[in-house]
Amino acid sequence: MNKLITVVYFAIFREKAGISEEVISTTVNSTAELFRELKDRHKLNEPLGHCKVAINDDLADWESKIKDGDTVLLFPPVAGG
Amino acid sequence: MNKLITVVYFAIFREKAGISEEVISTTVNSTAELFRELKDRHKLNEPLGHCKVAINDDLADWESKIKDGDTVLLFPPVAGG
Amino acid sequence: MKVTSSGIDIAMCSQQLINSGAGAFAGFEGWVRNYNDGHKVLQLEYEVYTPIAESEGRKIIQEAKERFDILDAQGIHRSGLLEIGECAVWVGVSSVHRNEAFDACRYIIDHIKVRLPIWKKEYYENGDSGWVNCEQCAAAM
Amino acid sequence: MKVTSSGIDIAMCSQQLINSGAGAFAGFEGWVRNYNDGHKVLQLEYEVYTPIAESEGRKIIQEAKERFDILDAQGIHRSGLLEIGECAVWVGVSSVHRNEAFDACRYIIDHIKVRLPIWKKEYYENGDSGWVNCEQCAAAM
Repeated sequence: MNKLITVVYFAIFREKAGISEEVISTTVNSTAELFRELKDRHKLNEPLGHCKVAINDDLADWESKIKDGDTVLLFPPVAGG
Repeated sequence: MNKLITVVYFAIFREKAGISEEVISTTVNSTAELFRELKDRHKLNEPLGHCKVAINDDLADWESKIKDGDTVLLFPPVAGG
Repeated sequence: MKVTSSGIDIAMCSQQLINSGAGAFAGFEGWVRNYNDGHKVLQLEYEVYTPIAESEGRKIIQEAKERFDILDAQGIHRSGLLEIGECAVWVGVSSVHRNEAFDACRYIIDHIKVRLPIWKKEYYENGDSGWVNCEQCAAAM
Repeated sequence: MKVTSSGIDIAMCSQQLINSGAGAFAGFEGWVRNYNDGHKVLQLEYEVYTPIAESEGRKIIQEAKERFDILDAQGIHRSGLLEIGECAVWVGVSSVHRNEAFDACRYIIDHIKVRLPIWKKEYYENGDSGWVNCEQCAAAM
Protein backbone atom coordinates (compact mmCIF):
# COMPACT_ATOMS: atom_id res chain seq x y z
CA MET A 1 0.00 0.00 0.00
CA ASN A 2 1.28 3.46 -0.81
CA LYS A 3 2.21 5.84 1.99
CA LEU A 4 2.38 9.60 1.84
CA ILE A 5 5.67 10.69 3.40
CA THR A 6 7.01 14.20 3.86
CA VAL A 7 10.75 14.22 3.29
CA VAL A 8 12.88 17.14 4.53
CA TYR A 9 16.37 17.74 3.13
CA PHE A 10 19.18 19.53 4.95
CA ALA A 11 22.43 21.20 3.91
CA ILE A 12 24.06 19.45 0.94
CA PHE A 13 21.01 17.22 0.50
CA ARG A 14 18.80 20.28 0.14
CA GLU A 15 21.22 21.74 -2.41
CA LYS A 16 21.38 18.45 -4.37
CA ALA A 17 17.62 17.94 -4.30
CA GLY A 18 17.01 21.59 -5.11
CA ILE A 19 14.12 21.61 -2.63
CA SER A 20 13.94 21.70 1.15
CA GLU A 21 11.02 19.34 1.38
CA GLU A 22 8.57 17.31 -0.66
CA VAL A 23 5.68 14.92 -0.14
CA ILE A 24 6.16 11.60 -1.86
CA SER A 25 4.03 8.54 -2.37
CA THR A 26 6.04 5.39 -1.76
CA THR A 27 5.76 1.68 -0.96
CA VAL A 28 9.03 1.40 1.00
CA ASN A 29 8.92 0.28 4.64
CA SER A 30 12.20 1.43 6.24
CA THR A 31 14.21 4.62 6.35
CA ALA A 32 17.08 2.85 4.53
CA GLU A 33 14.79 1.87 1.69
CA LEU A 34 13.46 5.41 1.49
CA PHE A 35 17.00 6.79 1.38
CA ARG A 36 17.97 4.44 -1.45
CA GLU A 37 14.90 5.45 -3.45
CA LEU A 38 15.69 9.16 -3.04
CA LYS A 39 19.43 8.77 -3.42
CA ASP A 40 19.12 7.94 -7.14
CA ARG A 41 16.49 10.55 -7.82
CA HIS A 42 18.39 13.40 -6.15
CA LYS A 43 22.01 12.18 -6.41
CA LEU A 44 22.47 11.99 -2.63
CA ASN A 45 25.90 10.42 -2.84
CA GLU A 46 26.91 10.40 0.81
CA PRO A 47 27.32 6.89 2.27
CA LEU A 48 24.30 5.85 4.33
CA GLY A 49 26.50 5.11 7.34
CA HIS A 50 27.67 8.74 7.44
CA CYS A 51 24.13 10.11 7.39
CA LYS A 52 21.44 10.34 10.06
CA VAL A 53 17.69 10.23 9.91
CA ALA A 54 14.84 11.42 12.08
CA ILE A 55 11.13 10.63 12.01
CA ASN A 56 8.72 13.28 13.29
CA ASP A 57 11.51 15.13 15.12
CA ASP A 58 12.92 12.05 16.86
CA LEU A 59 16.28 10.65 15.82
CA ALA A 60 15.78 7.21 14.26
CA ASP A 61 18.08 4.73 12.57
CA TRP A 62 18.24 3.15 9.15
CA GLU A 63 16.19 0.13 10.22
CA SER A 64 13.33 2.26 11.53
CA LYS A 65 9.93 1.66 9.94
CA ILE A 66 8.06 4.51 8.32
CA LYS A 67 4.33 4.82 8.19
CA ASP A 68 1.79 6.84 6.28
CA GLY A 69 1.88 10.51 7.28
CA ASP A 70 5.41 10.45 8.75
CA THR A 71 7.82 13.32 8.24
CA VAL A 72 11.30 11.96 7.56
CA LEU A 73 14.32 14.26 8.01
CA LEU A 74 17.40 13.32 5.98
CA PHE A 75 20.62 14.52 7.57
CA PRO A 76 23.88 14.46 5.57
CA PRO A 77 27.17 14.05 7.53
CA VAL A 78 27.14 16.50 10.42
CA ALA A 79 29.90 18.98 11.25
CA GLY A 80 28.99 20.84 14.39
CA GLY A 81 31.49 22.65 16.58
CA MET B 1 83.48 29.50 58.79
CA ASN B 2 80.28 31.25 59.68
CA LYS B 3 77.99 32.51 56.92
CA LEU B 4 75.45 35.29 57.17
CA ILE B 5 72.21 34.05 55.63
CA THR B 6 68.93 35.93 55.25
CA VAL B 7 66.05 33.52 55.82
CA VAL B 8 62.54 34.41 54.63
CA TYR B 9 59.50 32.60 56.04
CA PHE B 10 56.16 32.21 54.27
CA ALA B 11 52.61 31.38 55.32
CA ILE B 12 52.51 28.91 58.24
CA PHE B 13 56.31 29.15 58.65
CA ARG B 14 56.03 32.91 59.08
CA GLU B 15 53.29 32.42 61.66
CA LYS B 16 55.30 29.74 63.53
CA ALA B 17 58.52 31.77 63.47
CA GLY B 18 56.65 34.94 64.37
CA ILE B 19 58.80 36.87 61.91
CA SER B 20 58.83 37.15 58.15
CA GLU B 21 62.60 37.23 57.84
CA GLU B 22 65.79 37.19 59.84
CA VAL B 23 69.54 37.25 59.28
CA ILE B 24 71.31 34.33 60.90
CA SER B 25 74.91 33.33 61.34
CA THR B 26 75.38 29.64 60.63
CA THR B 27 77.97 27.02 59.72
CA VAL B 28 75.64 24.74 57.74
CA ASN B 29 76.37 24.05 54.09
CA SER B 30 73.11 22.88 52.50
CA THR B 31 69.51 24.02 52.48
CA ALA B 32 68.48 20.78 54.22
CA GLU B 33 70.93 21.41 57.05
CA LEU B 34 69.67 24.98 57.36
CA PHE B 35 66.06 23.75 57.48
CA ARG B 36 66.88 21.26 60.25
CA GLU B 37 68.60 23.96 62.27
CA LEU B 38 65.62 26.32 61.98
CA LYS B 39 63.01 23.58 62.34
CA ASP B 40 63.81 23.08 66.00
CA ARG B 41 64.18 26.75 66.79
CA HIS B 42 60.87 27.75 65.18
CA LYS B 43 58.89 24.48 65.37
CA LEU B 44 58.60 24.14 61.59
CA ASN B 45 56.98 20.73 61.75
CA GLU B 46 56.15 20.16 58.09
CA PRO B 47 58.07 17.24 56.54
CA LEU B 48 61.02 18.42 54.46
CA GLY B 49 59.75 16.52 51.41
CA HIS B 50 56.52 18.55 51.42
CA CYS B 51 58.36 21.86 51.52
CA LYS B 52 60.25 23.82 48.90
CA VAL B 53 63.21 26.16 49.05
CA ALA B 54 64.60 28.96 46.91
CA ILE B 55 67.94 30.71 46.99
CA ASN B 56 68.08 34.33 45.81
CA ASP B 57 64.73 34.02 44.00
CA ASP B 58 65.60 30.80 42.16
CA LEU B 59 63.94 27.53 43.16
CA ALA B 60 66.54 25.18 44.62
CA ASP B 61 66.40 21.76 46.23
CA TRP B 62 67.33 20.36 49.62
CA GLU B 63 70.83 19.40 48.46
CA SER B 64 71.64 22.90 47.22
CA LYS B 65 74.65 24.58 48.81
CA ILE B 66 74.28 27.93 50.51
CA LYS B 67 76.95 30.54 50.70
CA ASP B 68 77.62 33.67 52.68
CA GLY B 69 75.18 36.45 51.76
CA ASP B 70 72.49 34.19 50.27
CA THR B 71 68.82 34.82 50.84
CA VAL B 72 67.02 31.54 51.47
CA LEU B 73 63.24 31.38 51.08
CA LEU B 74 61.50 28.63 53.05
CA PHE B 75 58.22 27.51 51.50
CA PRO B 76 55.80 25.33 53.47
CA PRO B 77 53.51 22.93 51.50
CA VAL B 78 51.92 24.92 48.67
CA ALA B 79 48.22 25.05 47.88
CA GLY B 80 47.68 27.15 44.77
CA GLY B 81 44.57 27.00 42.64
CA MET C 1 21.74 23.20 25.38
CA LYS C 2 20.74 26.12 23.19
CA VAL C 3 21.11 27.14 19.58
CA THR C 4 21.43 30.85 18.93
CA SER C 5 21.80 33.03 15.86
CA SER C 6 23.45 35.84 17.82
CA GLY C 7 26.89 36.16 19.46
CA ILE C 8 27.57 34.00 22.53
CA ASP C 9 28.18 36.02 25.71
CA ILE C 10 30.71 33.65 27.26
CA ALA C 11 31.16 35.57 30.52
CA MET C 12 27.41 35.49 31.10
CA CYS C 13 27.18 31.79 30.25
CA SER C 14 29.89 30.67 32.65
CA GLN C 15 28.49 32.98 35.33
CA GLN C 16 25.31 30.90 35.28
CA LEU C 17 27.28 27.81 36.28
CA ILE C 18 28.89 29.47 39.28
CA ASN C 19 27.66 27.85 42.41
CA SER C 20 28.95 28.35 45.89
CA GLY C 21 29.76 24.63 46.13
CA ALA C 22 31.65 24.57 42.83
CA GLY C 23 35.43 24.69 42.98
CA ALA C 24 36.21 24.01 39.35
CA PHE C 25 35.01 25.15 35.97
CA ALA C 26 36.21 23.73 32.64
CA GLY C 27 35.20 25.45 29.45
CA PHE C 28 35.57 24.84 25.75
CA GLU C 29 35.14 27.37 22.96
CA GLY C 30 35.26 26.53 19.27
CA TRP C 31 36.30 29.49 17.15
CA VAL C 32 36.04 29.99 13.40
CA ARG C 33 39.49 29.38 11.94
CA ASN C 34 40.85 31.13 8.86
CA TYR C 35 42.19 27.92 7.35
CA ASN C 36 40.77 24.43 6.95
CA ASP C 37 42.48 21.64 5.03
CA GLY C 38 44.78 24.14 3.37
CA HIS C 39 41.97 26.39 2.11
CA LYS C 40 41.74 29.98 3.29
CA VAL C 41 38.30 30.44 4.83
CA LEU C 42 36.63 33.87 4.69
CA GLN C 43 33.35 33.08 6.36
CA LEU C 44 31.37 30.17 7.65
CA GLU C 45 27.72 29.27 7.82
CA TYR C 46 26.11 26.85 10.25
CA GLU C 47 22.85 25.25 9.32
CA VAL C 48 21.18 23.78 12.39
CA TYR C 49 18.04 21.78 12.78
CA THR C 50 17.25 23.35 16.13
CA PRO C 51 14.55 21.06 17.59
CA ILE C 52 16.77 17.97 17.45
CA ALA C 53 20.03 19.88 18.06
CA GLU C 54 18.63 21.13 21.37
CA SER C 55 16.97 17.88 22.46
CA GLU C 56 20.02 15.78 21.54
CA GLY C 57 22.28 18.36 23.20
CA ARG C 58 20.27 18.12 26.42
CA LYS C 59 20.59 14.34 26.22
CA ILE C 60 24.39 14.61 25.93
CA ILE C 61 24.52 16.93 28.95
CA GLN C 62 22.34 14.53 30.91
CA GLU C 63 24.69 11.65 29.98
CA ALA C 64 27.67 13.71 31.15
CA LYS C 65 25.96 14.36 34.47
CA GLU C 66 25.37 10.64 34.92
CA ARG C 67 28.90 9.59 33.94
CA PHE C 68 30.91 12.24 35.77
CA ASP C 69 30.61 13.72 39.23
CA ILE C 70 29.78 17.26 38.13
CA LEU C 71 27.46 19.96 39.42
CA ASP C 72 26.20 21.56 36.23
CA ALA C 73 26.87 21.82 32.51
CA GLN C 74 25.68 23.91 29.60
CA GLY C 75 26.28 24.17 25.88
CA ILE C 76 25.50 26.77 23.22
CA HIS C 77 25.90 26.48 19.45
CA ARG C 78 25.66 29.25 16.88
CA SER C 79 23.61 29.10 13.70
CA GLY C 80 23.86 31.25 10.59
CA LEU C 81 26.79 33.24 9.21
CA LEU C 82 29.94 33.64 11.33
CA GLU C 83 33.11 35.59 10.76
CA ILE C 84 36.68 34.40 11.44
CA GLY C 85 37.43 34.50 15.18
CA GLU C 86 33.82 34.27 16.33
CA CYS C 87 32.83 31.67 18.89
CA ALA C 88 30.80 28.93 17.19
CA VAL C 89 30.27 26.66 20.15
CA TRP C 90 30.68 26.97 23.90
CA VAL C 91 30.58 24.25 26.56
CA GLY C 92 30.95 24.87 30.30
CA VAL C 93 31.02 22.44 33.21
CA SER C 94 31.21 23.12 36.94
CA SER C 95 32.21 20.57 39.55
CA VAL C 96 33.68 20.26 43.01
CA HIS C 97 37.05 19.01 41.72
CA ARG C 98 38.71 19.70 38.41
CA ASN C 99 39.25 16.31 36.79
CA GLU C 100 35.53 15.65 36.50
CA ALA C 101 34.94 19.07 34.93
CA PHE C 102 37.60 18.44 32.27
CA ASP C 103 36.36 14.92 31.49
CA ALA C 104 32.72 15.99 31.23
CA CYS C 105 33.55 19.05 29.11
CA ARG C 106 35.45 16.88 26.68
CA TYR C 107 32.65 14.31 26.59
CA ILE C 108 30.08 16.98 25.78
CA ILE C 109 32.01 18.68 22.98
CA ASP C 110 33.06 15.33 21.47
CA HIS C 111 29.43 14.23 21.31
CA ILE C 112 28.09 17.61 20.16
CA LYS C 113 30.38 17.39 17.16
CA VAL C 114 29.17 13.99 15.98
CA ARG C 115 25.56 13.76 17.13
CA LEU C 116 23.89 17.14 16.62
CA PRO C 117 22.19 17.91 13.29
CA ILE C 118 24.49 20.82 12.44
CA TRP C 119 26.23 21.40 9.13
CA LYS C 120 29.07 23.74 8.37
CA LYS C 121 29.55 25.43 5.02
CA GLU C 122 32.83 27.17 4.44
CA TYR C 123 33.28 30.03 1.98
CA TYR C 124 36.79 30.14 0.56
CA GLU C 125 38.96 32.94 -0.75
CA ASN C 126 38.87 31.51 -4.27
CA GLY C 127 35.08 31.87 -4.42
CA ASP C 128 34.32 28.20 -3.80
CA SER C 129 32.31 26.94 -0.90
CA GLY C 130 31.90 23.51 0.61
CA TRP C 131 30.02 21.55 3.22
CA VAL C 132 32.54 20.19 5.72
CA ASN C 133 32.65 16.40 6.06
CA CYS C 134 30.70 15.82 2.85
CA GLU C 135 32.57 13.63 0.42
CA GLN C 136 30.82 15.01 -2.60
CA CYS C 137 31.85 18.58 -1.97
CA ALA C 138 35.32 17.52 -0.93
CA ALA C 139 35.70 15.62 -4.21
CA ALA C 140 34.42 18.60 -6.17
CA MET C 141 37.03 20.99 -4.83
CA MET D 1 51.61 33.91 33.96
CA LYS D 2 50.52 36.73 36.20
CA VAL D 3 49.62 37.17 39.85
CA THR D 4 47.00 39.80 40.60
CA SER D 5 45.36 41.15 43.72
CA SER D 6 42.25 42.31 41.83
CA GLY D 7 39.41 40.37 40.17
CA ILE D 8 40.24 38.36 37.05
CA ASP D 9 38.46 39.61 33.92
CA ILE D 10 38.01 36.23 32.28
CA ALA D 11 36.41 37.50 29.08
CA MET D 12 39.33 39.86 28.52
CA CYS D 13 41.89 37.15 29.27
CA SER D 14 40.51 34.62 26.82
CA GLN D 15 40.07 37.36 24.21
CA GLN D 16 43.84 37.80 24.24
CA LEU D 17 44.31 34.19 23.13
CA ILE D 18 41.98 34.51 20.17
CA ASN D 19 43.94 34.15 17.02
CA SER D 20 42.59 33.80 13.53
CA GLY D 21 44.35 30.43 13.19
CA ALA D 22 42.96 29.08 16.45
CA GLY D 23 39.97 26.78 16.27
CA ALA D 24 39.83 25.65 19.86
CA PHE D 25 40.06 27.17 23.30
CA ALA D 26 40.07 25.24 26.56
CA GLY D 27 39.77 27.10 29.81
CA PHE D 28 39.92 26.30 33.49
CA GLU D 29 38.66 28.43 36.36
CA GLY D 30 39.15 27.61 40.01
CA TRP D 31 36.48 29.15 42.23
CA VAL D 32 36.41 29.61 45.98
CA ARG D 33 34.15 26.90 47.38
CA ASN D 34 32.04 27.29 50.52
CA TYR D 35 33.10 23.91 51.91
CA ASN D 36 36.44 22.16 52.22
CA ASP D 37 36.93 18.87 54.03
CA GLY D 38 33.60 19.29 55.78
CA HIS D 39 34.33 22.76 57.12
CA LYS D 40 32.20 25.67 56.04
CA VAL D 41 34.50 28.30 54.53
CA LEU D 42 33.59 31.97 54.81
CA GLN D 43 36.59 33.54 53.14
CA LEU D 44 39.94 32.60 51.79
CA GLU D 45 43.32 34.24 51.62
CA TYR D 46 46.07 33.51 49.13
CA GLU D 47 49.62 34.34 50.04
CA VAL D 48 51.80 34.38 46.95
CA TYR D 49 55.50 34.86 46.50
CA THR D 50 55.04 36.66 43.21
CA PRO D 51 58.58 36.66 41.69
CA ILE D 52 58.83 32.86 41.73
CA ALA D 53 55.11 32.25 41.16
CA GLU D 54 55.35 34.20 37.92
CA SER D 55 58.69 32.78 36.75
CA GLU D 56 57.73 29.20 37.57
CA GLY D 57 54.31 29.77 35.96
CA ARG D 58 55.96 30.97 32.76
CA LYS D 59 58.14 27.85 32.83
CA ILE D 60 55.06 25.62 33.13
CA ILE D 61 53.43 27.39 30.18
CA GLN D 62 56.62 26.99 28.16
CA GLU D 63 56.69 23.27 28.99
CA ALA D 64 53.07 22.96 27.85
CA LYS D 65 53.93 24.65 24.55
CA GLU D 66 56.77 22.18 24.02
CA ARG D 67 54.74 19.09 24.93
CA PHE D 68 51.47 19.89 23.18
CA ASP D 69 50.72 21.33 19.76
CA ILE D 70 49.10 24.53 20.98
CA LEU D 71 49.15 28.13 19.78
CA ASP D 72 49.11 30.09 23.02
CA ALA D 73 48.47 29.74 26.75
CA GLN D 74 48.07 32.04 29.72
CA GLY D 75 47.48 31.76 33.43
CA ILE D 76 46.45 34.17 36.18
CA HIS D 77 46.37 33.58 39.93
CA ARG D 78 44.81 35.79 42.56
CA SER D 79 46.52 36.92 45.76
CA GLY D 80 44.97 38.32 48.93
CA LEU D 81 41.46 37.93 50.35
CA LEU D 82 38.78 36.26 48.22
CA GLU D 83 35.09 35.72 48.83
CA ILE D 84 33.13 32.53 48.07
CA GLY D 85 32.42 32.23 44.33
CA GLU D 86 35.33 34.40 43.22
CA CYS D 87 37.73 33.11 40.58
CA ALA D 88 41.06 32.24 42.23
CA VAL D 89 42.90 30.93 39.19
CA TRP D 90 42.33 31.03 35.45
CA VAL D 91 44.12 29.07 32.71
CA GLY D 92 43.39 29.41 28.99
CA VAL D 93 44.88 27.58 26.01
CA SER D 94 44.27 28.09 22.30
CA SER D 95 45.11 25.56 19.61
CA VAL D 96 44.15 24.49 16.12
CA HIS D 97 42.39 21.33 17.35
CA ARG D 98 40.69 20.70 20.66
CA ASN D 99 42.47 17.70 22.19
CA GLU D 100 45.75 19.57 22.49
CA ALA D 101 44.02 22.53 24.16
CA PHE D 102 42.41 20.27 26.77
CA ASP D 103 45.63 18.35 27.47
CA ALA D 104 47.72 21.49 27.79
CA CYS D 105 45.16 23.25 29.99
CA ARG D 106 45.11 20.30 32.34
CA TYR D 107 48.90 20.12 32.39
CA ILE D 108 49.18 23.79 33.30
CA ILE D 109 46.64 23.79 36.13
CA ASP D 110 48.00 20.49 37.53
CA HIS D 111 51.49 21.98 37.70
CA ILE D 112 50.37 25.41 38.95
CA LYS D 113 48.78 23.69 41.92
CA VAL D 114 51.90 21.83 43.01
CA ARG D 115 54.80 24.01 41.89
CA LEU D 116 53.94 27.65 42.51
CA PRO D 117 54.78 29.25 45.89
CA ILE D 118 51.16 29.96 46.78
CA TRP D 119 49.49 29.23 50.12
CA LYS D 120 45.82 29.17 50.90
CA LYS D 121 44.42 30.06 54.29
CA GLU D 122 40.79 29.28 54.90
CA TYR D 123 38.65 31.12 57.43
CA TYR D 124 35.89 28.92 58.83
CA GLU D 125 32.45 29.63 60.21
CA ASN D 126 33.49 28.51 63.70
CA GLY D 127 36.16 31.21 63.86
CA ASP D 128 39.09 28.91 63.14
CA SER D 129 41.41 29.30 60.21
CA GLY D 130 43.90 26.98 58.62
CA TRP D 131 46.60 26.74 55.97
CA VAL D 132 45.48 24.16 53.43
CA ASN D 133 47.85 21.17 52.96
CA CYS D 134 49.75 21.91 56.16
CA GLU D 135 49.75 18.98 58.54
CA GLN D 136 50.23 21.11 61.59
CA CYS D 137 47.17 23.19 61.03
CA ALA D 138 45.20 20.14 59.94
CA ALA D 139 46.19 18.40 63.17
CA ALA D 140 45.27 21.46 65.21
CA MET D 141 41.71 21.60 63.93
